[in-house]
Amino acid sequence: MGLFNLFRRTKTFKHGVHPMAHKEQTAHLAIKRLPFAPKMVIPLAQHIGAPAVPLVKPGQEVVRGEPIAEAGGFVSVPMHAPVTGIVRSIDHLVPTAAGPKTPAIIIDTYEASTQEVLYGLEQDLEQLPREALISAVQASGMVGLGGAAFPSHVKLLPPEGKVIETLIINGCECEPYLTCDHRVMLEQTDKLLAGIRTIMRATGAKRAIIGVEDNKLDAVNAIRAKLPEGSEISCEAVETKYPQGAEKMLIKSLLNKEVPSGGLPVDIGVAVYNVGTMAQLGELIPQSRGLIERVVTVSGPGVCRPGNYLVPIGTPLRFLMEQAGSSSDANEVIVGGPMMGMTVASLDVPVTKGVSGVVVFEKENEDQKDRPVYPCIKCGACLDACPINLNPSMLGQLASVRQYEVMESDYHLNDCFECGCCSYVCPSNIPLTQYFRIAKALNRETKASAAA
Amino acid sequence: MSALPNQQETVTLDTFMRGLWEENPVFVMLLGLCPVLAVTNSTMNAIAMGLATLFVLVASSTLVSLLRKMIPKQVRIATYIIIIATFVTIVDYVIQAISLDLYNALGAFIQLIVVNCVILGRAEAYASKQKVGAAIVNAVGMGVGFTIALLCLGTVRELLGAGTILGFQIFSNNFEPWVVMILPPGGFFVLGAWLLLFEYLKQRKEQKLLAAEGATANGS
Amino acid sequence: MSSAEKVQAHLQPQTPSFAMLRTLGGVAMLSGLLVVLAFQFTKPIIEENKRIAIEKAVSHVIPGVVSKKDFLLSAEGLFPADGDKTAKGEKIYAAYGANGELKGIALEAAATGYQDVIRILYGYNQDCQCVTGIKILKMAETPGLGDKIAFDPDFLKNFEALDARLNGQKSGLENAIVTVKHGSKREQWQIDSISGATISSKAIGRMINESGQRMFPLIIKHLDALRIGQKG
Amino acid sequence: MDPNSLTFIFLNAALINNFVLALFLGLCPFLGVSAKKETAWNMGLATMFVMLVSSISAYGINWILVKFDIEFLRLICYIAVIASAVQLVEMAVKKFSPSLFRALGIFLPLITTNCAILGLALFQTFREYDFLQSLAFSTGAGVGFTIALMLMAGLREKLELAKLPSVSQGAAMSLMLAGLLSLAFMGFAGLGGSHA
Amino acid sequence: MSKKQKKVVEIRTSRHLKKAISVEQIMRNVVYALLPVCAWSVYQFGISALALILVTTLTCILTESLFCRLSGRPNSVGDYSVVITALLLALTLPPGFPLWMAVVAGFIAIGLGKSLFGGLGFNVMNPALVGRAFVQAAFPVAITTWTPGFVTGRFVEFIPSTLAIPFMSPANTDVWVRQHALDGFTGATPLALQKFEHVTVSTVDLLTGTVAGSVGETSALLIFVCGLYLAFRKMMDWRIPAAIFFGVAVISWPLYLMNSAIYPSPLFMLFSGGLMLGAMFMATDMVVSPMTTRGVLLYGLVIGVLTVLIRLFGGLTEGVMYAILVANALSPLIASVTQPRIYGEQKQEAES
Ligand SMILES: Cc1cc2nc3c(=O)[nH]c(=O)nc-3n(C[C@H](O)[C@H](O)[C@H](O)COP(=O)(O)O)c2cc1C
Ligand SMILES: Cc1cc2nc3c(=O)[nH]c(=O)nc-3n(C[C@H](O)[C@H](O)[C@H](O)COP(=O)(O)O)c2cc1C
Ligand SMILES: Cc1cc2nc3c(=O)[nH]c(=O)nc-3n(C[C@H](O)[C@H](O)[C@H](O)COP(=O)(O)O)c2cc1C
Ligand SMILES: Cc1cc2nc3c(=O)[nH]c(=O)nc-3n(C[C@H](O)[C@H](O)[C@H](O)CO)c2cc1C
Ligand code: SF4
Ligand code: SF4
Ligand code: SF4
Ligand code: SF4
Ligand code: FES
Repeated sequence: MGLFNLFRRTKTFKHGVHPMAHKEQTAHLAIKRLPFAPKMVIPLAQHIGAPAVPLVKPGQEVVRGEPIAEAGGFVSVPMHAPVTGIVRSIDHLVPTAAGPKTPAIIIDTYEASTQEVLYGLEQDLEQLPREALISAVQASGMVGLGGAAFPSHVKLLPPEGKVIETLIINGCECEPYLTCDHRVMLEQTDKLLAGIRTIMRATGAKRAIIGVEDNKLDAVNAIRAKLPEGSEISCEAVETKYPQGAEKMLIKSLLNKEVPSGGLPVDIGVAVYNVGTMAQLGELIPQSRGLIERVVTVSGPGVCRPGNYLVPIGTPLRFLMEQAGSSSDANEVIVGGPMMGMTVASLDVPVTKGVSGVVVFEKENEDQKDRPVYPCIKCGACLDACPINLNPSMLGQLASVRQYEVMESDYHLNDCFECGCCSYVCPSNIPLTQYFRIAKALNRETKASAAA
Repeated sequence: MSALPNQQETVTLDTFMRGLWEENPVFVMLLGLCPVLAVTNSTMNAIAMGLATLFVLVASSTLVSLLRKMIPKQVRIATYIIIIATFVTIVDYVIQAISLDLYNALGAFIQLIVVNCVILGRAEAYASKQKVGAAIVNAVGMGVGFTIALLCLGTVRELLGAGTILGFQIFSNNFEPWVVMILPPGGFFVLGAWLLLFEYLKQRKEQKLLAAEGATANGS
Repeated sequence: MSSAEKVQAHLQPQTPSFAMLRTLGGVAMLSGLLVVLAFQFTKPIIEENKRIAIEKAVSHVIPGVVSKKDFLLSAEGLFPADGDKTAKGEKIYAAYGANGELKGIALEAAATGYQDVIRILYGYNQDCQCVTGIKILKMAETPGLGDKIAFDPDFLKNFEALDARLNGQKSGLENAIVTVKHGSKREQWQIDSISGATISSKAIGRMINESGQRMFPLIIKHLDALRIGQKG
Repeated sequence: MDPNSLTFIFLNAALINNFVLALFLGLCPFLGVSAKKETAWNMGLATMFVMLVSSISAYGINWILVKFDIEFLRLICYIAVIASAVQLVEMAVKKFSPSLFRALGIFLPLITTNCAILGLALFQTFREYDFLQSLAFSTGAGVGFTIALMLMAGLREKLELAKLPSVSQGAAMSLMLAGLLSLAFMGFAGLGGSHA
Repeated sequence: MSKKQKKVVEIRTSRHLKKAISVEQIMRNVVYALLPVCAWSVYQFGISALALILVTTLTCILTESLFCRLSGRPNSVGDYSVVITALLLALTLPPGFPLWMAVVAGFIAIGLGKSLFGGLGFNVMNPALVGRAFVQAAFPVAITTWTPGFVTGRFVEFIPSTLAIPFMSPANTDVWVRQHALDGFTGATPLALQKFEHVTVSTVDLLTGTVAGSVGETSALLIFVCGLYLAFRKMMDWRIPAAIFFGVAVISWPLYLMNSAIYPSPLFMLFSGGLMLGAMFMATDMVVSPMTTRGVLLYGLVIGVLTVLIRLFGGLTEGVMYAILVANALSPLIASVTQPRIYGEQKQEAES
């Protein structure tokens, strides 16, 4: 129903939704360091791929920045100690935000330990060959900070016969409430550009485009100010719309190209990185350090002191919440943004590499109220919202009669990337995205058991 | 369809009654719907059509049953159709002789009895395997069942649609007829409504049965 | 024969085609016989029924008719219906009184009404040059609305003496026959429609006008032949 | 429009007096084969095809019957000749276009002895259509049948996903749907007649 | 798990935000949008119209409750959709329609049009129009009996046919019309006048609604404005009426140019009869319309074109209702040929 979209000018993609941004709570707050929590929990599987393999034993002393686990394969990254302290145990059942309990290294922080990182070597990037750069990225333990936590070095190595021509740097931050990327772009512009240059060299990409939603024009201006005339790096404003930050959408907006169904950006010569990832790389690689902290937005109506905090990886949420303070009505804590993130079942889960924000809601939040679920009234709102152009209404109806295979074979279930736009707009309040997750999982199970 | 496909059936009351309810060609087997819907806009048409079908059904079943040993398998359908067509032609002329008005009201549907699935179905599934006696009784049962179904529709549609039955005024003079009932949609709706009613009754009976079973199970 | 049968049986042991032919042929003979018997038996009755039906219809549209004779009429001429098979034309029924005098002509006409084609028989009187009555032969108009054209007395009154005078050249009607809105009939050549069934009423007007424009001049042309029709 | 014009005959057979929805002809295949759009479409094609074949054969037979004055054998001849004509054409199709045969094949025997087909032949005889009119009539009837079948199939597929009350599943529902379609088709009444 | 947490932490899956608009809200707003139309109709036709609206509302609500109980579903009257059905049904009936027939229409609308298929969201055709089409076929005389508006005493006296005894024929209104109507007013609708007499009512009258017709169809302007309210609140798909108007114009314009003595102007077509009400409120019933942009446009076009064809070349003077019903039946087919190309789907795949 884009009656008004006829007049839009900024680059964008079709469909999507416009949730209230709620970014004013934290957008103006500079990144602040958080003190160390007394106990740190570093899960070994914080990323997509094989878990890391511990290098330390209980009782061993570790120094902030020291590797404590090594990569468990190519699609895996090492872990580094976020604090100076002593390894208390390697627990096997630590809850994580994602749900399943995983093994983790538990470190007791030494009181009064310094925030300074004492570990690492200066290295001259200009001298390093491509392969060395890639292994340097892996050694830094870097994974995508945009949320998916995919090991960054893997994306640097395109498969046989494919080349990366364009690098897209994702500064959209389309989720409501979150402002960490915004602050990174404003405060760490130099590191960001350094990171981009490194990665361009590692991939051989000829140009890089930083895509930023047009509600963060100050960030665009800050970046453009640092870019020399005729630079191969450019910065573009794109329409503020969810899920502008999803890589397929951003590619469409910036390059007007589509990633083939079932394919990857590299199939059309593109690699996408989050701005936070780039800024961290820009800081870590020259000193061959590891990723031990990240910027996390703590926001939402249930938080007393919202802000953008530099949080050591492994800090338990409980500690974070104590530092930021929560209101008495707070009843729901979401890790990630409110559109794609997950409610945590326990405040004992740690902040991991993929956590970009913690949003706390209160009971009886206006757009939160429990509503009855009606049957699908075929209003088509979900079709107009789905950025992939799927038919969520049909998928939902099929799911409710359990025709999961038909969903996949006839209605492109597997192209759904669970952005939640459809459930967001559905006036019948049907948990569509949830249905699709379940359907995908069941289909995978069916296939696995068929193969077995 | 038939409970006893190949063995010879002894003629019982059930041979006859089956067609009325359990295997009612219209309500249960949904066969021959076209004439059922097309000619039931009045009771008179329904009766005439029912009787005509009954006649063809009985006559062709009889003949098929008589000839059943002589008809080779390959040409059986062709033979049945010729037999049925013969009787239909006869009925057609007889009705023309009886009343042209009736003939005009029923239109092509008398001749279309030829393709009525009930008749061919009976010939194929029953008469070709049974002795003449059984075949006749069964055919009469089916024919009567068919006629009853026609009447079920015909009376409702004529009563609501014109306020009459067999042309006699039933309601007061001022009754406003529901014209839709004698129009095509009315035919679909009335048959649909009958089926809904039967289904509802059936489900209620099943529920009661289940409840009763549950009670006895609990009791013991 | 029997050897042929054996060969056949040998080739196709399960299906002797002779048996097939025998059965089919036998059944066909039997059915042919039955049908012919039925046909022979009912034919006179049916023809009688049909004759009565037509006569009833003709006498309905032409008062006082005693006998009738069928003709085919077209621009090429007037032919007796049961004569020359090659003659082409529209069937008309010339109606005669007790003394053999021509009482009027009955014609058929058709046009699309509200639902389907309406077919009527109507009477034409050559002396007053007017329509003297209509009878609906076939229609599918809505019961209670369009089907009033068959029996609504006010509507049928229109056709008791509907003006259908020919023009000076005798090539068509002086005044086209038209159906007008209910309650606005002013002239003798107008048909007052049934309120709420304008479409069906208009169809009647249209078909009479169309048929009349074509046929009435021809009838007048062949009037003499028609007058002697019964005697000759 | 002239009631004998080809266009009117076509429109009349396809929409106004739709074989299924207004004349109640061919209900068995209509109810039996309208569960899926794809089968409905193939069935529609097959029916159009058989209608054309039988219309032509009926026209031919009737000519012969009238010539020899043996109209009382009409019914028997129609049914026999239509069935064999379809059989022959079916064999030809099988030979010359196996893919078409695969699409239509299974439906052809079902349709041959069905009242829509015989009804078509009888109506065209009663109405004394000439050859071209018969063709217009049979294509109209076939198109109308296909339209009705496709609409029904679309609705039934849609209802597959609905939470129907337990009593209204099955045949009753199909009949009610047909009734609704028939109600909607009443809007076409008189289409093409001149009402000015 | 540690139970030290003081607060209950709720676990939900993502999309923790919700657009603040629900089915119940949409339906309620449609009812609001219909209220001015109802008010105008009561002003124009008096207590007969009011009684009609109340009777259909009551009937529909009772029928819905009855069928919910019979089929063991929770009572769904609270979602207001049944009220929309009832109001729209009343608005499409002639002002003097006998109340007992309105009860029949309401019962059929909900029973046959909606509950039989499982209630809200599952029906295949517009329930209000199913109800109306049924009574149109059942009582063709009553539903084509029009009475004029603005008669004196309309607020104290019923139109005589309104109060017919159940199952009995309504009184003839001819005499009543002659006594009450302004000079020369027969109660013929603009469409009937146009079709049979080639008298074209002025567009201003059509816009303001000072003409005969169904209870709620007379004022095209008011209906349009009320519809716009819904469109702007995004509770109604503006593309459907737009496509309908386009379809109507595209067919009637050339005809008008060819012979303006017989064929009315596109403006007349747009503003007369039930087109505005149908396009704004009935064709837009989302349950029975397609969902994709192309689908919706095609659907609207079909309605527009069919409406004009039925009006000009069919037996009826009015075609909107049947056009919408036929388009409802077509909409699954339209939907299946207008599935959008999904993001990243390969071209050749789309073609094959
Ligand atoms: C619905 C959706 C929204 C997303 N929004 C963003 C976003 O706003 N910013 C972002 O950097 N990544 C976003 N992502 C993740 C990107 O698709 C992509 O994985 C990421 O930009 C890759 O960079 P990284 O590997 O450095 O994290 C989103 C993903 C999805 C599925
Ligand atoms: C279901 C239905 C059936 C109708 N049947 C007929 C009919 O058979 N004949 C007819 O002339 N008008 C019929 N009409 C009415 C016409 O559409 C039209 O309204 C009427 O002919 C106009 O006449 P009037 O101007 O005298 O009111 C029917 C209307 C409806 C709704
Ligand atoms: C003329 C005709 C008669 C049919 N008769 C029957 C029948 O007696 N029994 C039946 O199950 N299906 C009958 N069908 C339906 C088709 O065979 C149908 O494709 C099949 O039953 C579908 O089976 P499915 O639901 O398992 O796919 C008939 C179809 C036609 C066209
Ligand atoms: C914009 C809009 C238009 C509607 N139009 C109708 C209508 O014409 N008829 C009707 O019965 N219900 C209508 N409804 C209500 C609702 O969709 C309808 O009762 C469902 O069809 C019942 O399943 C409408 C609802 C909306 C939001
Ligand atoms: S969490 Fe993902 S969707 Fe949200 S702002 Fe960050 S990148 Fe965008
Ligand atoms: S969750 Fe899937 S179906 Fe829903 S809008 Fe997102 S991509 Fe489309
Ligand atoms: S938004 Fe919800 S109600 Fe609307 S079509 Fe999609 S699933 Fe159905
Ligand atoms: S469906 Fe896929 S993306 Fe969703 S939770 Fe399961 S594994 Fe993760
Ligand atoms: S009775 Fe008409 S198709 Fe079977």
